[in-house]
Amino acid sequence: MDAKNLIACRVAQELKDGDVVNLGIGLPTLIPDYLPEGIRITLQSENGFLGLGPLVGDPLPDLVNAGGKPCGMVPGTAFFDSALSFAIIRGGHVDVTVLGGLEVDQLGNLANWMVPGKMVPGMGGAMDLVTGARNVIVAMEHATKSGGAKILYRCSLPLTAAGKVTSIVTELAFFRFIDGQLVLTETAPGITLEEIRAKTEAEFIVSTQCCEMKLPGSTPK
Amino acid sequence: MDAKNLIACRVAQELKDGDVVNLGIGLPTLIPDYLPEGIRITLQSENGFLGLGPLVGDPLPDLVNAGGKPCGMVPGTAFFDSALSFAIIRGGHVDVTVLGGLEVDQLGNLANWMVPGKMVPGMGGAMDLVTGARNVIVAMEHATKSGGAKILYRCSLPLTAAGKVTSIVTELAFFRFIDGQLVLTETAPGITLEEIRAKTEAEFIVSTQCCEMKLPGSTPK
Amino acid sequence: MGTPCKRVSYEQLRLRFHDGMSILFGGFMGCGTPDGIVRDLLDSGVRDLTIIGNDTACADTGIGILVAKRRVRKVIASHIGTNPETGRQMIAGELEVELVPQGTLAERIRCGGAGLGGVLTPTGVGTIVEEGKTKLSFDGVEYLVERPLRADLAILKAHRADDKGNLVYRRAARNFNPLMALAADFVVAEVDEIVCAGEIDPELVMTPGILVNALILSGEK
Amino acid sequence: MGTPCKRVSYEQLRLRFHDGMSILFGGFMGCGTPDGIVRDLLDSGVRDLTIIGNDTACADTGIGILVAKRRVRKVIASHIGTNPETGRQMIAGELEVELVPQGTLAERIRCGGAGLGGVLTPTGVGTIVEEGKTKLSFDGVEYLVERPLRADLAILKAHRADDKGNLVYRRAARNFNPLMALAADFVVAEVDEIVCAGEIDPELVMTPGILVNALILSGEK
Repeated sequence: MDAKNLIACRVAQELKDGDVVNLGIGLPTLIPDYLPEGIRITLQSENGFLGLGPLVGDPLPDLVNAGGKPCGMVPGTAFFDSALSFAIIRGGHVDVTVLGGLEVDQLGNLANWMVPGKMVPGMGGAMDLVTGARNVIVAMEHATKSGGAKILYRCSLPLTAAGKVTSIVTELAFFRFIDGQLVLTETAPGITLEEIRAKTEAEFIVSTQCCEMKLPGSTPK
Repeated sequence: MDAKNLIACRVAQELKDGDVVNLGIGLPTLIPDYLPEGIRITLQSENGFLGLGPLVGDPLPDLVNAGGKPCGMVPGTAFFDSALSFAIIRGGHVDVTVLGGLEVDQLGNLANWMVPGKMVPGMGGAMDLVTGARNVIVAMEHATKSGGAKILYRCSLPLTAAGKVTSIVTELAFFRFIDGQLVLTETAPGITLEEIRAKTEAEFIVSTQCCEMKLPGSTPK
Repeated sequence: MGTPCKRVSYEQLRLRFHDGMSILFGGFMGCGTPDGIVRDLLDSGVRDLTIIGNDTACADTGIGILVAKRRVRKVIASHIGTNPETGRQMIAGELEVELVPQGTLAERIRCGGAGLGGVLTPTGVGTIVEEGKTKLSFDGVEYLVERPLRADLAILKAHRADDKGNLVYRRAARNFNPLMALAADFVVAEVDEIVCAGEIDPELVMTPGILVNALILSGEK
Repeated sequence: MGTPCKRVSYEQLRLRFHDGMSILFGGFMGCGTPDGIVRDLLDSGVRDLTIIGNDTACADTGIGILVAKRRVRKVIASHIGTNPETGRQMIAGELEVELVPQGTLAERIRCGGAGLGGVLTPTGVGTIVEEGKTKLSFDGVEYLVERPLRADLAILKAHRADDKGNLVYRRAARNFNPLMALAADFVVAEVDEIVCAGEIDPELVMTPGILVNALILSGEK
């Protein structure tokens, strides 16, 4: 399993039956492939529906995901406008949001929407998702392509939201914010604590229950 | 024609083809009977629809007006929730609201929702209607049952809204607020200026175009 | 919420009732109020309730019976004039009543469900409604800051549901129901019919099922 | 608006276009954007536009073509990353861009249409989004006061309309359209089909016809 699939697989194990989940574009969209048997989640799409499913057969007109790409829907889907979509998001009715990050810091701050002077795509729905969802899981590769730390003492990039991240899942480690502290709770198979420390700038506590990452099965459904 | 029907008849002449109108309970509900030929209005009902019509035949389940009474609907009716209903009202999408008054004063203040210690029914939708509708027509008998003035220098009862009334129609007179001043523009048939002055506490200007009230036809449709 | 059907019995629902609880109730003069649940609240003996909704209907209809039977400690509503018991108990000092303009009530409940800290409304400026409230001015216009409302329980009335809890309201019975579906810790809807997920057109869903914790089939008791 | 049908030609619609105007446009990555009207805006030669909507689509889709052809002076949107032209012109100082969190954008447009002076949102607190904004704290939680947005013109895309202008959107094409229908001085909807009033189920109407000034039949040009 490559890094992305490993991360997606681990995040999938965090989801509970009945959870309402919003998945960011990219890596998080791999997560449904790794859901454990018997776990059914409802996917929220910020462009205005609950019940997002994989595209099956020909695309239906005006049925697109938040990336604008054709998608499917499950029985019991509901469509609505952007005001209700974000009332659901901001109002705490989304159990889990999973999204990528450029930087996360030990205060639970996330930066993932702009690199000043370089890349300013806009925050889209990310600020509302991170502010409103009950659980905010940042799913990202542990370090930058050049090997720099992304889990920092303090974010340097403009924030998406302050102090809202609840977990960080990388191909090396699983961190949770517990009582405001960053805690390492799992290490990926074959990864040492020393390697994680070397690639992490943030100060973190190692949980007394820290164990190897649970990754049931191996291949996507 | 009695006082109430005279008032309703005169108000009906104020409405323009295509107007969206909200009618308060009581006297204002008589207005549709007096609409001139060719004038079609859309009635807004604050409990959540546009297209209120008279009850024809048996009542339909859950089709009630804002007084909770069974009513009808016209082709092209739309139902919605209370948030949209008042977005329409507060947002200026209702052209005319017609409602009764306990007191109106020469600043355009209206009091019609409570008499402290005596009667506290609540404001219902009246405060939003008077704040948001483009034209606020107070349709009421000119004086109290005991002959006291209701068009005052200053309201003594708790206000419904401050400075929002655009016209006052009684069985004696038609007043408009023009550039912040109360102006008498019409007198009812057979009514003298002296009689109106005697029954009105507010100071008002008599329009140079003040004329007898136009009351086309006489019997309701 | 991944269970096959959200339908519950009154017995199961009663586990959610407790003295002193706050309840958001749908309905406008009884239309759109879940009469079966109201009757069960009465039968359960629960008391000291805070009830939040448009009006207190009549002494023998809708939510009004809870007032008449003295189960209510506080009412937050826009109108109480049609239930003489509410006014009598209020004047006797036995019942606390907070009167809120109808459009403001809708917005406050909407804020409660949407994660918003409040709205700025012109409604109520210059009236006793502004007492004790923060005021803000922008571009020469004054607004009241109106704060969110939430409750422990929301009781809704819908016409149809699917087993995932997606709701469709009928005609004017929609009113406050869709707003309340987001603004309580536990949300139950009394419905006339429950169909399988997929049998309600996704465009027609007015309240997404993820917001609804339980369904009561009307007249089931 | 009492005319038999609100359908207009592009020629009639062009009378509403002028240089420097502000335009609310429905759509999310082009889905729910009225492509015919956008193309006519382009053909009309109108320029210095302020456009307000979720995103600027791609350089050759949806509203994106107006940006690519340099007809736009200012963009207010939540996301511009999919249209490289928007970012390029912004960085070159040729185009003003105001980035707004998606949920906040929805609320600001909703306020503009609903007569509200703003909303209090936690989204953006602790980020650069809060710069220059009024902040209020209640119960220890900080909120930004976000102010209304309105425009001269709103351009919507719906699937069906009746001749009174009642609109039904299809699937995920609803998004911002219903909010924008209240927030502009003139509202035009491009639709795939126009039926007689009464042929759309009143429960299914998503935007009441009184809010819509004109209809363009899709592909009519």
